[in-house]
Amino acid sequence: MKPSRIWAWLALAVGALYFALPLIGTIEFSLRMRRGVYSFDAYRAVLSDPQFRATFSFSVFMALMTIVLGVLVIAPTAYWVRLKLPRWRPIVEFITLLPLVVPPIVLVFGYIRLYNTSSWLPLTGTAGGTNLLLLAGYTVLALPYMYRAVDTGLRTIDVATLTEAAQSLGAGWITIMARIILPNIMVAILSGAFLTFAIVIGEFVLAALLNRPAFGPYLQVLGANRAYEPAALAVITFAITWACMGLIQLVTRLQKHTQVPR
Amino acid sequence: MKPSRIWAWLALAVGALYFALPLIGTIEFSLRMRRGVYSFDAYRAVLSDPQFRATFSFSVFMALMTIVLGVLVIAPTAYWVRLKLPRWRPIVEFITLLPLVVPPIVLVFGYIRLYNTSSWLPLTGTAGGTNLLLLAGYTVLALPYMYRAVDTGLRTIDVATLTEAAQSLGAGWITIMARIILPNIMVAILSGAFLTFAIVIGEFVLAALLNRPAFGPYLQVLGANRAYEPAALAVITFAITWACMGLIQLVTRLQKHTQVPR
Amino acid sequence: MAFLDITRLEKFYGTTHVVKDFNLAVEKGEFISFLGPSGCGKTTTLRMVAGFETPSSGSIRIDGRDVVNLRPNQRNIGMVFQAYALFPNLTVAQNIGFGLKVAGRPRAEIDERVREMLGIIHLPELGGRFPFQLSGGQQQRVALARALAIRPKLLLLDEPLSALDAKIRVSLRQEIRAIQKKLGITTIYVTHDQEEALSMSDRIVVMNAGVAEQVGDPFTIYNRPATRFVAGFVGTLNALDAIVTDPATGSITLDGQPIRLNRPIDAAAGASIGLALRPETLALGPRPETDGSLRGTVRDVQFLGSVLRVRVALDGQVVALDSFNTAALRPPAVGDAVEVSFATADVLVSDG
Amino acid sequence: MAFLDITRLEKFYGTTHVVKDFNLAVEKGEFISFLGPSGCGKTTTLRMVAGFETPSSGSIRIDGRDVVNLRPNQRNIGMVFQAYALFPNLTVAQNIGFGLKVAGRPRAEIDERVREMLGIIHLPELGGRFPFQLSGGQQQRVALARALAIRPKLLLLDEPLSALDAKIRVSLRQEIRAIQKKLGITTIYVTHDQEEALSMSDRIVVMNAGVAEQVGDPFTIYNRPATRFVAGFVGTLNALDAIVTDPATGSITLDGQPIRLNRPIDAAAGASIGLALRPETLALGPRPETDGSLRGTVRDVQFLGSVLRVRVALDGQVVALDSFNTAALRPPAVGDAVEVSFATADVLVSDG
Repeated sequence: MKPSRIWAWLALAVGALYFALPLIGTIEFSLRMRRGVYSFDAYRAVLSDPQFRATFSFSVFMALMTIVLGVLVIAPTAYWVRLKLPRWRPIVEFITLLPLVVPPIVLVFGYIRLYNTSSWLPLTGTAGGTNLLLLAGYTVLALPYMYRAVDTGLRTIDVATLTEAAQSLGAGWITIMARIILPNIMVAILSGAFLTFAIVIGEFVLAALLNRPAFGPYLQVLGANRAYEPAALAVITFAITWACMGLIQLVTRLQKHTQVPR
Repeated sequence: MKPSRIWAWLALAVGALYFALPLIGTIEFSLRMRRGVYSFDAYRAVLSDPQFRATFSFSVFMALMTIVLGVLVIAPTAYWVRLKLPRWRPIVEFITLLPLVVPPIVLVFGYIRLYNTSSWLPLTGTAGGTNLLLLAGYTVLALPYMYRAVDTGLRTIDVATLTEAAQSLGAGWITIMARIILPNIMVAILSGAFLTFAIVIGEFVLAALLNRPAFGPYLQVLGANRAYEPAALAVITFAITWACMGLIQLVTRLQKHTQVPR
Repeated sequence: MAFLDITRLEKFYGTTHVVKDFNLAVEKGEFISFLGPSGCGKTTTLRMVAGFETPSSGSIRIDGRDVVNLRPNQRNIGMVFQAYALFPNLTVAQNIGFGLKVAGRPRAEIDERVREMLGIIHLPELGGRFPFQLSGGQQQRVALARALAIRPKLLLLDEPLSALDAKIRVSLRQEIRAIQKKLGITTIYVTHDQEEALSMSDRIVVMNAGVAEQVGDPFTIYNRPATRFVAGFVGTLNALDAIVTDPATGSITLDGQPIRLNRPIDAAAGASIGLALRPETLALGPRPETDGSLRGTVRDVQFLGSVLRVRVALDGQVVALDSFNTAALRPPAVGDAVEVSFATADVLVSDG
Repeated sequence: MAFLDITRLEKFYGTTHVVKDFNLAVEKGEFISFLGPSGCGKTTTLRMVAGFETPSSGSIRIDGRDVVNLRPNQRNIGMVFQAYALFPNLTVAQNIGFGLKVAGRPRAEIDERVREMLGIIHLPELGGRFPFQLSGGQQQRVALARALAIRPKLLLLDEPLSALDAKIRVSLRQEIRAIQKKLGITTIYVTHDQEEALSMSDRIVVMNAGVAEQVGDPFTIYNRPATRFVAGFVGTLNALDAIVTDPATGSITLDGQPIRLNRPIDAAAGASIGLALRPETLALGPRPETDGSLRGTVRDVQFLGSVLRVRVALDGQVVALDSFNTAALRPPAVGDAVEVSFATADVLVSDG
């Protein structure tokens, strides 16, 4: 074996140590609720908990809303920046990275200050209003991933020339967006949506501070008070993640025009 | 004004609403500690707190260690995958995205299970060992950003041809890595390092569960118990972020061979 | 009034003057090429006609109507791009029918037109394929069909063959020209390849640094270049210095050897003038139909396939001459003393 | 024994046989071109010599030593890539000196060699520049200097001019050849451009589908192609069908018109044979030195600049003929009845 090969395997071994071992440990632990034998008792306990169902479906709903809002805001923006404001790209990219480096807590403080019950727009006064704030916060959190995904998708097609070709054939902006741009970056949008979903499902700080019944706080509370159930929950979350991944693969395969790498 | 322009401005306005307003709100609030007038009292209070200094310098140290470990592990791996295992790239990319979708809590549970005081490698028994675990966890958290940054950097150069050119001139792997690859992706590595720095400084879950005196838990505790100081802290964190950004810009400018876009 | 009328067109990018006082009148059905090096303004001019760039001043009239203030999707202009620009998510048939569908035409009409267009580009069976399943040449033919399907007033082609292989380039340029003639569509073709421009066009606009240096048919452009730039850019050229001995009879000496052009020269005796001779107008050895000759030694011989390029050193200056390669004749050896003959009518004279 | 000796070289990618039984002996100082279409195995063969690919079987000997098991950085081979591959973070001088620095040579020797190399590529004043500050042509010259600075045993060039503009390509190929001759370095040059291969090489290896179809000097390759592929790939060709009337005297009829080749044909009377004629060996009108002729009508005329390509329709088949353009003569009109003359010695005969 060449020394170069050894490096590659070493890197892979390090990767496995980091990821596989903790995961296997967690799975093994989640099966040991019943003393002495492996069982699914912890999973049964988690899945039958009505609070689990309530918080999980709340978070799923919020995640889907975040994805819709994110796509509607980000896809046209990223397209426009690529097409007409290429010199602004570094600035826009920097802005979209801000949520990664500004702690979410700053965001929440700001929101609470701006929209508290005594402000001009008392959103925190009602559950619906607070949900709206939460949605806005989630969209900001998802921004870096969504923007990067969409921008990567746009990079694989020749945005400027396709737009000009469609224009010369008489198409307006809405037609171009709906018939040419969106279909061609659908896979990229899905991968961004998938990341968004995962992030919103696991998010803790925003939901806790705005006091909404989301999955993240439920996970933390469970983690602090129980032994085996959190492990089971972690495994479930992980399984959902993989299911989403598989779904994206499936969609990619079904898209005829991307069957073969171009 | 064309309708297309309006879209662009609308998108920018939405961006400003999301980011600028909460930030301005936070800054304004942080200056209002003294009743009736604006003052820097909150900042003075924060900066003079010995706990702030201790936790902040601990987190800075951990961040720097994470960056060093990350670069040493990720740069050769990404280079090798690009050069010799291009078919593995989607798999490796997927692995590096895992930390985004596996909640950190799973990681910590796994670590604690594997390395507790009764295990074959009782890392959690000593402060140094726990710090090592924390470092490993941070490296995993930083993986997606670091890998993407390095990979983006590698994309801007023709890795395969540059490697072959250096080989034909008699260079071995270490020479190629140190003299050709690393200097050319330095800016990309720095931008990855900057994100890593920001993430480690703000991280809460890992540090709290492993019970290390880091900046993240300090921020949360302060946020729960004080009014004006958290806002000041958030502003300080934000300023540090911008300072890092400026530093990167400076380094980019100073690199002679990238003065003009290629 | 011409079908396409461009008058006093100017374009600035910031302070850079990329198109300068461009005027052109194109008749209906004409095939016009914009020829020039990269950065000469040819693509910018084309994009102003298409509506993707806004002129700084000047007017563009198509069929009598000023289109400067119309948006690209209102101009009814077919456009073919260097990068094909087929929509990757649509089939070939959907690509070709896209413009008609946007215009809201009935389905039957679209299907009929798509079938007709697929016939014209000789790909009748490929309607169901996706662009990535086609070769580059096929993709560009589909792009052409898509541009023509909307029955545009004007067809614009922006270096459509640059991304293709040499052999496909040659066959596709014949096909494009044949389709253009068949449909009688007014066409502007942008290229940096002189052979493309010369072989396809009714007229060529040679551009340099934003200026149209010469407008004329291919034969005129090649044989009677109006400016030094056109002479150098289109074809190969020997540029030689000579000294006038008798302006009235056109007698000159080139590196000491006398030549008589048999036409008056606009320069004083003893003045230095510049001569330009194309390598293919020169021949090795004396020929009955030529009236000029020079003696020299062979500097080097390049075998280019069908053409043999021999460079002959005179007393200081070097002339290159092209001759067709024949299997029977081995090329001359380096160092041979040779005679180079030419028709004095082919000698272009410019001021030194 | 030759300086570079490649014997029975084979390369498989999985089950794809990309190089088949490749044999070549190159003498010291020779300039060899690998010519062929993309995917013919020419680059793979070159990369096996450089060490970037491992042969499935066969041997590569340089100066008597088998290098197959040596890593690329142990082979002492200079390589120039299509994409220049200059190190962006190093100056021109540092790039050229890189190989010597890696070899641990003293600083004074490196500086001296760099200066010498900069002189050879005629860029003595650009040592302090970074690659991005150079034009494509300059970058490629620096890449050449970098490859030569280590005094390699062998210089390999992989389509070095493909990324450059036409005019720079022509001047740079002359420069590369001049430097190669001056240093006397054994060189392998990979290209898909027949004109490059014909004008630069001592010998050409024409490759197709992994097989070396013909090895020979440019003149032989062009005028006496060994296979149908070589004949078609190198240069343009009229492929015509004819019927043998008298094999002994070489009498045939082409679309009803009799031709007498004056040499025996290896076919029975009444059999169909294939003829191949290069367009430049045909001429319009009768000429004293030709002994064959055909009558037909002008189908179309293409003006290619220095060359005028006329396609003449016989009774069903079409022949293309090239002639040099002269300003005095206007091209023939489409539909004119013309006579096409040629030397029967230039007619290549293949079995139908």
